[in-house]
Order: sequence, then structure tokens, then C-alpha cells
Amino acid sequence: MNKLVLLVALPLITAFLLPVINRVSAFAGRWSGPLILLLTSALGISLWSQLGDSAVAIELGGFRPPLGITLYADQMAILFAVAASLGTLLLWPNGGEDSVRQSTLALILAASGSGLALSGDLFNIYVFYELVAVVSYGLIAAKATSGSYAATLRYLVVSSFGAAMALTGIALVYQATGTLNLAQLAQLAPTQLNNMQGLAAFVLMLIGFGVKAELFPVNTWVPEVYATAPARISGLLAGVVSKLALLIIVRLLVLVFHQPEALTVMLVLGIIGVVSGELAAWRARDFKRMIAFSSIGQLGIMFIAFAIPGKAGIFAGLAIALHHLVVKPALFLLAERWSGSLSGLAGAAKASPLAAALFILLALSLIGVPPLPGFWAKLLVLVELSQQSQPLYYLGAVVILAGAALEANYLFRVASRFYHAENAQTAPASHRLPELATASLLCAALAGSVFVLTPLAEQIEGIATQAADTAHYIQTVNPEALP
Amino acid sequence: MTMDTGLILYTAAFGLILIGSAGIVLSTHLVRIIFGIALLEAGANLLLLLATYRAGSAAPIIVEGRIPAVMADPVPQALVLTAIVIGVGILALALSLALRVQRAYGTLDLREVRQRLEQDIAGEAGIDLPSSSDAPQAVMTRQEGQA
Amino acid sequence: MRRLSSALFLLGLGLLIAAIFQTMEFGSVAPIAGQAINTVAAEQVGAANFVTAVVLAYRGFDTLLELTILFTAATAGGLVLGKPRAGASRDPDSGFILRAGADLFFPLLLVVGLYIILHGHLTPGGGFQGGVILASAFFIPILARPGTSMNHRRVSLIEGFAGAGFILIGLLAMLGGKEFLSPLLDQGELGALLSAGSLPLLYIAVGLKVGSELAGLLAQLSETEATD
Amino acid sequence: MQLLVLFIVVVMLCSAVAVLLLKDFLAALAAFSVVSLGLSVLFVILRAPDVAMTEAAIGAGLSSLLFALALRRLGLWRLKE
Repeated sequence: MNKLVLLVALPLITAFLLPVINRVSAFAGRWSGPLILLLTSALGISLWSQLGDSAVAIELGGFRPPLGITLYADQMAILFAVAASLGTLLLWPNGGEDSVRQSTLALILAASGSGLALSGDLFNIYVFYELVAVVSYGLIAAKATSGSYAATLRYLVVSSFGAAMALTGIALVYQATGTLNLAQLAQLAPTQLNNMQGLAAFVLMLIGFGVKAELFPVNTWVPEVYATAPARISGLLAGVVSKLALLIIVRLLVLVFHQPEALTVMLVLGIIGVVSGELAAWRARDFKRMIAFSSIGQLGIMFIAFAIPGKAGIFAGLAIALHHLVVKPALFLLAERWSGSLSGLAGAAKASPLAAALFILLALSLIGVPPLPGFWAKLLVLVELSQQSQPLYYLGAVVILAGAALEANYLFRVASRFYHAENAQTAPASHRLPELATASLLCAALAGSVFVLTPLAEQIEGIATQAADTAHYIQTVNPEALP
Repeated sequence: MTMDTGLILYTAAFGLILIGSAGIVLSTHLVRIIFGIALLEAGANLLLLLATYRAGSAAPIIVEGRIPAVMADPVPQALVLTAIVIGVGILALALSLALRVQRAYGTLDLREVRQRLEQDIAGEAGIDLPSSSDAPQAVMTRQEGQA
Repeated sequence: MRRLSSALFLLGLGLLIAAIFQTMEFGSVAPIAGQAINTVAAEQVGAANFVTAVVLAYRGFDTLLELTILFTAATAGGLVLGKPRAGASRDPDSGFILRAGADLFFPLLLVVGLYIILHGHLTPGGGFQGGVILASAFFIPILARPGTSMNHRRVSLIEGFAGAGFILIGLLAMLGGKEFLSPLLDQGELGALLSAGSLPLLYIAVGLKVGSELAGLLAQLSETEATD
Repeated sequence: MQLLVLFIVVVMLCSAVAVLLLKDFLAALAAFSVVSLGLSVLFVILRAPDVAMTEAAIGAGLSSLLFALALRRLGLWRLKE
């Protein structure tokens, strides 16, 4: 089981050596990256099947917790670790001048994403998070346009501010508990962190890790970056990286921060996210920014879902997060050729009928039209919300419904334009094959999941049950007894 | 070292955090904002190191086999070491980006950079600027011919 | 409008900090991990400097990632700045005294940097501090002679192999049936130069990596042409 | 000891404000170095020699060098006339 470390170590060592490998053989330099990711993805999937519904803790360096850093692998962690590897493989950056540097960065992104999902140590999470941040700056700036430089710098400022806030929160937690191991923190939290200081630490970390999860006050970078970055990188950031940041917040909520106020803060910010995101998407005039804003709205729904206490919230949130994980990268892949204004998309269905059909499938699922998976995920969230007693949760449900109506409005406005051939001046270029193939693959996964909905839902519920079980986590990591 | 000294040090840490945040949020020049980030990180580092500091402890190093009675906690020291190095890497990248932004737009004033960025995005999408929508919280006035 | 929301945000942050100040109990908690490390580090790792023990052994994984962040920043910096154009404007030459001084400093800085790296497990200092000094040793001559440039191929070779070496040492432990990054080799006598197992090796890798990354970053930045 | 700490902290906080308020970027950079140096002295007082060395080498030395290089390339390297 300690092979899990290879998910991080193998891409890293390849990344370090890639400039050297490329000098020896350009062919090896081009293919070693995807090959390694294929290998780690396969390794991750095989470990997932070995693990079943148990969990395992890896004591790095052989030091018992809390002395060293612990990696914790349950189904949820491995799921997202594999998603990071596989997602980077599917959305492997292509083109651009400096393909060696881009491949290096993509490998590091896969490694750090996997590590972020697996880490069981608060400071280690911070370091992984910073690594993900720095890699994404590089990948966005790789577009090499003036817009991408400016957007990256603005993103860097927001993200560094957030990271420093998270570090402050970590300092407060360490000040109150004297440990960084999540299992030990879970043991100490009821006595040491169930106070004002704990809440403040949570809010600071929420701001910090919320930057990548597109949380309301720190999401100003989203439209700029997604409009200027390469489409594949936008897909990676919106699809995979945002979920990893969300995963950390969920872990912290389950294990460490049990205050009801913490959930309320998340709920309120999520509601604002849905409202502002969907309204801005509705007003947007170009395709890329429309789906950028809609991703803020979708992540808002996830925040609302995860704000439901207990297993139910994780189940609902996980369902909608996994749905979004598949849909958003596909949308951004389609956006690569549709980057113009929405009115310029008239007649696009004629130029690329397959892309238009895929878009409609994705849009239907995003809005939540039965029997597509998006419908069941949203339904699950709404059902769980309606079972809460606090009125704020009802507001969340209302907002999600209103958001769906807005989504339907703006997505269909686009779709109907696709088939308006009469006022088309110049139909947009048709899609390149790699983009279309990857998008089709994701859509096929989406459509295929309709037929296995029941086993899939049971699987996700199992994952949620395991993730919500604090005692199970502590038992697996089994830190030294408290003095 | 007394309790008051601890209080002074905590004031320094939180003071740096607040001043740095103010620099990031209120400044309009990008280099000034990067200065703000550096100050904020310095404050967070100091806070981290203070977290478990006890008066009267010795540095966690064994010199010539003598083990001090009370040693300072080595963990936050290692963490701060890490954080400082991370900070300088990001600083270098931020300054490189600032160089490119200046070369592209001829300015580092945040308001002008945002305006040019909006124009760039709108230009790529092929839409007229006044009709393009902004981020919900980013409604701003534009003057033609500036920058 | 932006100013107002910024000011409100700052006010909120200030209130949050004030609230923390009100309720925080200073120094009331025993550092669980730190105390445990202080008791067992001398035996378990064999480094006289416990901070080094934490940086390289107990939290060696963090250090690996930190090196990766520097590597990533240098790679991304290279992507952003690109190659300098031929015939770009250069800084004025710096005169004889500076050049002679730079030549004089080069071996001195090199020796000091290596000394600090090699004694990292015994005294304060180590791969990071020594690496910075190494970087400055290679960078100061460039400052003194603005025309010259650094050999980027060699720099990228060093950074690649130093980083890979760190991971390889970690993977070797896994081959031996231990966990990733477990300490290897004999611990030796506490306080001796050749002690603490594989820690000095790791610190050499860290020093070379930090030195080459930072020198590369500095050189990139200084080779970029001025905008005015 | 307490007076020394108080003195350093006051100087640091004033310099930090100066970094943000000084019109001249070169002066702001100097003030920033003062903050870093003060911080490294505090680290020595807090019994963290390793961190103090790193802060002095990286925070005060390298970061200032990076800022200086960048200011020069940005054309902000001049004292107010």
C-alpha cells in the first residue's frame, strides 16, 4: 500500500529530469510525461480496487504520527488523487512554444494534485496547495499573450493573499493544539478548537483554500483567468483543482471544525456564489466567460451542499462535485474554438454538428434535466436541504432552483443560436480532433453513467459514509496517545 | 521574557499581517501590492514561530553533547524555514510577471491594467467593450484614450 | 466602490484579529509533536541540530515539495520571461574595482556556502542558507560583468539531478522495504561531521538545488532587457 | 530584553507602513529590508538561529536583490528628483 507515494514521487522525478531527457531524445521528452501519468493512474485505480472500503495511513519516513507527515488514503482521497492524474493526462497541454516546460509543469500539477488529496498533515496540505498554485500560474502564463500575463499576476496576488491567510489559520490551530496531524487534531478539536479561535482559524483557512474553490469573496480571478488561459488549463482548474481545494475544506470540516457557525459561513458564501455566478453568466456576452461564471455558480451549489451537516451533506456534495468534474472540462474543451462572442456562434451547428450536440448534452445535464446525472445530483442536494430545520437551508434550495432556471435560459439561448443559420456571417472554425475526442469521451462517461445510476449512487454513498466517519480516520492513522 | 514581551511580539505579527493585507487590498501599484504580499508573509511566519514559543527555552541544537533542559519547539522553526523559501520563489515569479505586464501594457497601475485586460479579453472575443459584461463586483468607469 | 468593499474587508479582518487577541490563551498548550521530537530526535535521527532533523527527516516530504516549488517558479519564470533578444540594451559596465572584488569573492563565497551546507546537521544553517550563498557566488560575477550570461544548460543539469537525487534517496528506502524518505545509512556519533545517516547527502542535494534554482532565477531576471 | 524587543517591533511596524506609503520605490525597498532584518533579529531572540539565518539571507538579502533587479528593469530605480 505504501506504493501510493509513487503517485506523487514518480511524476515529480520525471518532471525534474524532463529537461535532461528532452536533450537526449526529443521523442522520449514528449512521451515520457503522458506515459508516467498513465502508469500512476493505473496504479491508483489498482490500489483503489485493493483497498475496498477500508482505509490506510502511510507514515512517511517511517515516523509515527505526530512526529512525521502522514498520508491518509480512503476511497475519497484515492478517487481525487486518480482524478488529478487522469485529468491532467486527458487535458495534457498541447501546442505552444515551450512544450518541455509545459510538460514539466503538467507533471508537477498531477503530482501535487494527487498529494493534496492524500495528505493528512495540515502544513503539508499548505505546501501542496502552494505548489498547485505556482504550477497553475506557469500553465496560465504559457499562453504568452499580454492578457494571460496580466490575468496570471492578478490571480497570483489573490492566491498569495489567500495562502498567507491559510498559513495564519494554521498558526492559530498549532497555537491552540501543538500538533499538525489531522487525526490528532480531530482528537483535540472538541476541547481545544471549539471556541472563537477555532472559528477564526476556520474562516481564515476557508478564505485561503477557497481561492482555488472559487469561493465568493476571493473568486475575482475566475473570469479573467478562464478567458485568457489555454482552454485545457481552464478545464483543469475549473474541473479538477477546484474540487481538490473543496476536498480539503470538507476534510477540515469533518475532522477539525465542528462549530455550527462554520457551516453557516459556508452556506452563506455558497448562496452568494450561486446568485452572483449565475447572474453574471446570464449577462455574459462571450462563451468562455459564460462558462467561467457558471462554474462559480456550480461551486456555490457544492458549498451549499457541503454545508449540510453529517454524511448527507458529503453524499450530496460529492455527487454534484463528481458531476461537475466531468462536465466542466468538456465544456472548456468545446470552448477552445468558440471563444468569440455569443452572437458570433450563429450557425456553429453546421460547421461542427458533433460539438453542438455534445454541448446540448452537457447543458442539459448541467441544468438538471432528467434522466441525466446532473438531475439526480441536484435532486439529492434539494432533498437533503429540505430536510434541514434552519430556514437558511431553504433559502439555499430556492437559490439553487432559481439558478437552474437562469442556467436553462442562458444555455438554451446559446444552443438555439447554434442552429440559426440564416444570419450567420462566418461560422466559427470546426474543432480540432484531440479536443473533440476528449470531450466526446467525457460526454460518453456522462451518458453512460445514466445506465449505472443505482450502483454509482451506492458507491458514492459508501465513500461519503467513510469520509464522514471521524473515529474511523483516527483509528486508521492511530497517532501516539496524547500526553 | 515576560508575558508582556509575548504580547508585543504577537502585536508585531498581527500588525504585519494587517499592514500587508492593507497593502494588497488598497494599493493601486502592482509593485506595491507585491511588497504587501511579502509583508503579509513575514507576519504569518512570525505568528507561526510564536505559536508554541516558551520563555526561557534554548535553541533546539545540541552543542558538544550538552542537552539543554528546555528546548524550543523545532517544528514551527522548520515550517517557517519552508514558508520563507516558498515565499521567495513566488516573489520571483510575481516580479517576472510584473516585468511582462509592464512591457505589454506600459503601466503597472492596477486600474489601468484591469482596463487593458478587459479590452484584451473583449477584443479576443470580438465584442464591443461597453456592451460586454463585467464581473458582478467590478463595475468601473472608463475613459477612452487613457493608458 | 472597490475602495469601499476593500475597506470593509480590511475592517472585517481587523475585527477577526481583535477577536482572536481577546480569546487567545498564549502559550497554554504543550507542543505535542515538538516535545516528542526533542526527546527522540538525537537517538532516532542522529542530527545535533534538531531543526535539521525536522526539515530533512521528520518533515522531509515538505522539503521535497518546497524544492519543487522553487523548481516550478524557475520553470514558470523561464516561460514568462523567455529568451532575451540579441542586442538588448544592457546595464552599464561596473568598473574595475567591482569586477576585481567579484572575482575575489567568488571562491570565498563558494567555500562558505559549502561549509554551511556540510555542517547543516550540526550547527545552524544548512542547504537553504548555503544554497543562497552559492547562488550569490555565481550571480555576483554576472552583476559585475553585465555582458556575460550564465550557462543555463549547466544550471538546468544541476537542478535536475539534485532534485532527482533527493527523490532517489527516498525511493531507495522504499526498495529496502521501508517507507518513502526513511533515513538511511549509519547514524554515526552525535555531533561528528559524518553523522546523521543520509541527512548530509540530502542537504547537499538541497543546497545544490536551491543554489541552482535561485542563481537561474536571478540570472533570468537580470538578463531581461530594461523597459525604459 | 523587553525594551529591545519593543524597540525592534516599533521600528519594524513603522518601516512596514513606510513600505506602503513612501512614494519612492527605492526608499520603500530600503524600508522593506529593515522589516526583514528586524524580523531576523526577532528570530534570534526567539531561539531560532536557523530561521534567523534564512530570513537574513533570503528575506533581507535575496528578496531585496530580486526587488532591486525588478525595479531597475521596470524603470522605477531612481530617487526622487
